[in-house]
Amino acid sequence: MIPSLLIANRGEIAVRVARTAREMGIEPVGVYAESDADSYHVRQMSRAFSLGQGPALETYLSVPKLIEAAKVAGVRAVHPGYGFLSESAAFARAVKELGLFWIGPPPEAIEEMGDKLAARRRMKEAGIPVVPGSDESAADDEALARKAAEIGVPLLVKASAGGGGKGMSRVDRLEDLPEALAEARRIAQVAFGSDRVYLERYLDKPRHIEFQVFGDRFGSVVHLFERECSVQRRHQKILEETPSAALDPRLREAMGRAAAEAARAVGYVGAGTVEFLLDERRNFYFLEMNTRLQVEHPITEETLGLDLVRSQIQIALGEALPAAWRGGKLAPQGHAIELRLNAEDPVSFLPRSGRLRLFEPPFGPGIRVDAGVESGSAVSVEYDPLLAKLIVLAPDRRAAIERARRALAEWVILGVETNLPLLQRVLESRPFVSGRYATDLVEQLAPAAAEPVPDAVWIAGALALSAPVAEGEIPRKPEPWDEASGWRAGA
Amino acid sequence: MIPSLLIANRGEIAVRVARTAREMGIEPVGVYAESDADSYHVRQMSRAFSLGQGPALETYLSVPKLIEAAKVAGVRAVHPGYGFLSESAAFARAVKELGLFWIGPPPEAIEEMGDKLAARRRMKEAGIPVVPGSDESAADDEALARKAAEIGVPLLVKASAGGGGKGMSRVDRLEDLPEALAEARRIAQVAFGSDRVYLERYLDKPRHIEFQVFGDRFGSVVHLFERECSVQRRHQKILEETPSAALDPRLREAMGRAAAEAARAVGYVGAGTVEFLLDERRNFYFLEMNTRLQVEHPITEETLGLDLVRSQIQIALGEALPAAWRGGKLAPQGHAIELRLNAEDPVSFLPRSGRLRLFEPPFGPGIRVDAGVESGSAVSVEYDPLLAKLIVLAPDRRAAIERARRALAEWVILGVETNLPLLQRVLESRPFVSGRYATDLVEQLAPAAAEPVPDAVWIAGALALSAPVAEGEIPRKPEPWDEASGWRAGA
Amino acid sequence: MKLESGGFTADVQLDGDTAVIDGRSVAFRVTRQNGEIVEVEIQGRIFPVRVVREGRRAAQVWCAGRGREVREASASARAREAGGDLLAPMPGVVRRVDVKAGAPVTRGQVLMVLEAMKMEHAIRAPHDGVVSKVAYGEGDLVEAGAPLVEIT
Amino acid sequence: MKLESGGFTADVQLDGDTAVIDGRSVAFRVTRQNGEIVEVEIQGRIFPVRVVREGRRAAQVWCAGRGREVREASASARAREAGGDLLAPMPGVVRRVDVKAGAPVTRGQVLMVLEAMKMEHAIRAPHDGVVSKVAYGEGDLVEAGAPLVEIT
Repeated sequence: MIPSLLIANRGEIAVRVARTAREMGIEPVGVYAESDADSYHVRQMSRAFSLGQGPALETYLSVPKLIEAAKVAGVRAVHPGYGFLSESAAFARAVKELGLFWIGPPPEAIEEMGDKLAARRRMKEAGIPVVPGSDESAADDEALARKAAEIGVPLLVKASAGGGGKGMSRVDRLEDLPEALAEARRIAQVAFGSDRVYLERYLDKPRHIEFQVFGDRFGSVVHLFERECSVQRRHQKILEETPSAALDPRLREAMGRAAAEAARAVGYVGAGTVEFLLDERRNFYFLEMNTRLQVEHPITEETLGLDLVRSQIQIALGEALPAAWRGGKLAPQGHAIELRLNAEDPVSFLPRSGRLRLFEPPFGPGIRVDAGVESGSAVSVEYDPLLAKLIVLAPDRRAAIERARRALAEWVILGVETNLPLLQRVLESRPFVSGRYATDLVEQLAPAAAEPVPDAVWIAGALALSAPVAEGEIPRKPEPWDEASGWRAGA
Repeated sequence: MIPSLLIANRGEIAVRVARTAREMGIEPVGVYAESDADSYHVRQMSRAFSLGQGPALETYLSVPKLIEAAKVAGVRAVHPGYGFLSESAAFARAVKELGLFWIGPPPEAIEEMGDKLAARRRMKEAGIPVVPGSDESAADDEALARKAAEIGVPLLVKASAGGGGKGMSRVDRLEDLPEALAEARRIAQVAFGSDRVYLERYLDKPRHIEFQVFGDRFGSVVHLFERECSVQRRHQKILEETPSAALDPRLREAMGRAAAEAARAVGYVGAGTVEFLLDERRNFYFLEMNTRLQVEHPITEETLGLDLVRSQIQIALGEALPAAWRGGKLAPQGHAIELRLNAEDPVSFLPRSGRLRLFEPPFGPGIRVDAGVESGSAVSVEYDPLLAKLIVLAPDRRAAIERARRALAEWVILGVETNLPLLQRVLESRPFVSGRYATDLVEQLAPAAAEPVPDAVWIAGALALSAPVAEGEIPRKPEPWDEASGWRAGA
Repeated sequence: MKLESGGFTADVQLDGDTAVIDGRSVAFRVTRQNGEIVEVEIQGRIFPVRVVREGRRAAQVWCAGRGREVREASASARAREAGGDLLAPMPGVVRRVDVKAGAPVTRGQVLMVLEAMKMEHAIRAPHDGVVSKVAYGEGDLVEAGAPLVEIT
Repeated sequence: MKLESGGFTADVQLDGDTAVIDGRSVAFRVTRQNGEIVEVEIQGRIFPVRVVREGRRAAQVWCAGRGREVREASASARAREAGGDLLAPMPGVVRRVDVKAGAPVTRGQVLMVLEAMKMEHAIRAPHDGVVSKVAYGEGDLVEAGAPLVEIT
């Protein structure tokens, strides 16, 4: 086993990887931008190295600085987490050239899948269905406009080098295409360093379903079942669950086989995710492959009883896939749901910042919390708004939903606004509870129900502060406020 | 479904039951002794009723007060948790006479198994092996002395009405028997209201292995696999794991069958646990049956993906056992370990009290914490020292041990001494890691290894308090204390 | 004292042990633990709460999965509140300004575009009216909550 | 200042930025966050810690899974420490007193029996000697840490 591992990331995923590293007896070594020096993830490491001042581009996205940190730290391996440089073939190569283990797929596979246009072509060649759209021949605006007329509206403009919904926009009228292309190219250039874009037919109310895949150096590739990711806001996932209510065993098998085939086609080694869209007639289409650990990997861990980060490290170090995986012996147990707690306005989805005055996550049966913050943490808008993930596991889907509701109700968060009320509304919504929902679920949500908490509670809480109890004095009894009539303030 | 449920208990188990109740849409209603009015469990309830002043005998053990609380609260069911009145047939009857659902087995089954002497006879009749010892015919000290000579030393004196090791003592010389009997009778009288005792051959280095069983009203009884409970201090469990490293599939099947048979023999309905001793030649003996939820039930929940409290409630309300359980389809997945965090001296095991200044449990993959306290909680010696349970689940035993070590290292507890260092030593010990250990593990533990933390760390932590930072000021940089030489204080 | 939070404003007075809110007496009990407020009981319903002070004139209150800031309403705060959508929804940079003082605007019209972390956000007119003030220009840094445009 | 904790006592002086402990300079850095001490670095090793004040002369320090109280050593505290096993290990009731002042005792001999929550605990002589004082009688309530018997 290796003695130490550089975790080239921040937030919850850096903490999560550090935990598994510690469990494996590997020293977790961290990095941080100076503005992040006080962050929770830094203290979860055995040691941590500064990447200096500056925005992400000059810190967590700086290959030279991370390589320098890896050298100085004397680590034997690098785990990139997700986001940042996790899908950078250049970073993967630099790590390998240093003689270190790269906890990720081969750079060639990253490149093949990272270029979405090339990946679409590759998948077509392998016989895997892709969403109808433009190919590499349509590069300039003019060619794309012609292609758009052919595909028809609504359609999507996507960044070829992108992923995770960044830089994606929907076009409902052909005359809006030029502006959409310009905008997408601008965002893609900033976010991914390339302004190549392509078009895809917009599927109406698709489900977004992905399969976890794993390959080893010996040519074995398996899938580890699906994750249902249709609950999205602005094309970004906020809740994932497994199994998906949309799949029956036959469809699951067909999609799983296609996912493993997709990974095999690019010589995949390590953990990856093949994303599909499933339309209302149950046709599935390859969407993209994420060549890294996924934010929502824990739900797969929960239903299969696995530690995917441990498996990533083992496979990167040269081990073969476990025999049970290859033998098709894996059987998911129970139902798992992940909820992403974002620092953002629950209605407008705009990022929120501030200092977490209290952050007390839920506990108890079936509850897992992967957090990147704690009470006292500062939250800035500089990075991804993800504060923590709640993962619940229960015997069946209904119990999992009930457990998730209970857990959200327990979660004490003060100081920074979060999307927790939105997550509560999703869990209460009829489409979600029925299992019959698609990517339009969040848009279709009914407005928030009447506030279940009387306004007087908020006032009472605040008022009581104005009559502070002397330090050390601990009243044992409730303090009656003597009138006993009901009241509800007008909104 | 019922609208509300009285939870006739305190501490972590009251909180744990309340969580499942909430998930099922059942209002959890609590009770508390006045000295417990500020306790964590009280605030986890929708409503809570005072049982007045006084020791446990006049509060949590008072059938009239609990029945009164159930009436006033207007609940439809009562869950007794474990300990206190959970194995009181009288309480079960009183609840049923009130027309409420009793979330537990029939009072007759409680009685049959509660009288350990009668239970031994019953099991013998059912063809289940019991540890050689005295039977109902040996009641007075004289008859027991004769029997003791027959059994031989070492032997154990046990309370017939007892359980959980209370009132149990080992006798190594026959001349010590009278004193041991007197002591056992005195403790049994106080703890269980009966001074009947019996003798059992003392098995040298047995393993303590129990099986979770479940019965329904329709006569079905199943077992839900084993829990290895051999890690004990003073005959009380401090760590449990499943599966047991001592069982092979054949022995597991034989013991599981015997466990289900034992429950069937007394017409068992609901959740129960059949405890066995396993000697070095792999003979197993019925020890006792606990007619309630066990402290260590979560490890079964983790490996089987179940919620046993939910199942208890469903079965008490008249549902049948799930078809998958009856069809033998259940297959445990992974390895689970529970560690009991007690407020007690880690060496002498004496109870500790005080106020928890900080209590920050671990998080992350494979971690479950069922706690009965939080930061700020007062811990008294009035009740059981159990503060919280850490339950870890991992793909295999080795990973589970590594995960448990990691989690214990994360756990911040200040203000009350706990057995956490003892749990750490168990996890590091060679016999435990090898899986080859018996109930003498804790006694045989090597003394604590040299403190891994230099004394200077403790001093530095404390010193830094003497130069407090002004409120609001947040230094971003480490503060160098300028000399840079190593130092380790003499012990 | 006038308190405000999210959707409501209320006149609150403490009269001995009675709280009079908007002229009506309110029955509630507050339970403390270690000096901290942990429960509010209203009409027999118990609400677990957590409260932290936010400066001298505000508190953050958590209850049932959500947090709210409750603050003493000052004239200026009320004025800002009325500005509604015209406060900066996030810290960021002004990318574009589409209107000038004196310009008539219609509901929904884009007045200004803010950018933060590669996300753009259009500031739109909440109602028809005339722009009375534009507080920032292109390239200006704005804090969350800063008033951007005034419409009368 | 003399500090003590568990197994050690140390003379500690703060001299500007340098801590001199038992006459030797000690290299450590302390990292604070929100005004709270979160890390101590000694010889390049980083130890995450948590510290809470315990009254004016003591602190509770957590590190690597265990907590310790570090306190200013006072003469009386040192004297009590020396008493070792003769302090009450838990709050409880004295059930039995087996010795009187002046009695010679041998190591391991039971001096007194305490009871708390149905558990009995024998107080035994830590070394041979003569009882110089018995501080409590049968039925007395004792606090944890109270000196019970003195042996010289």
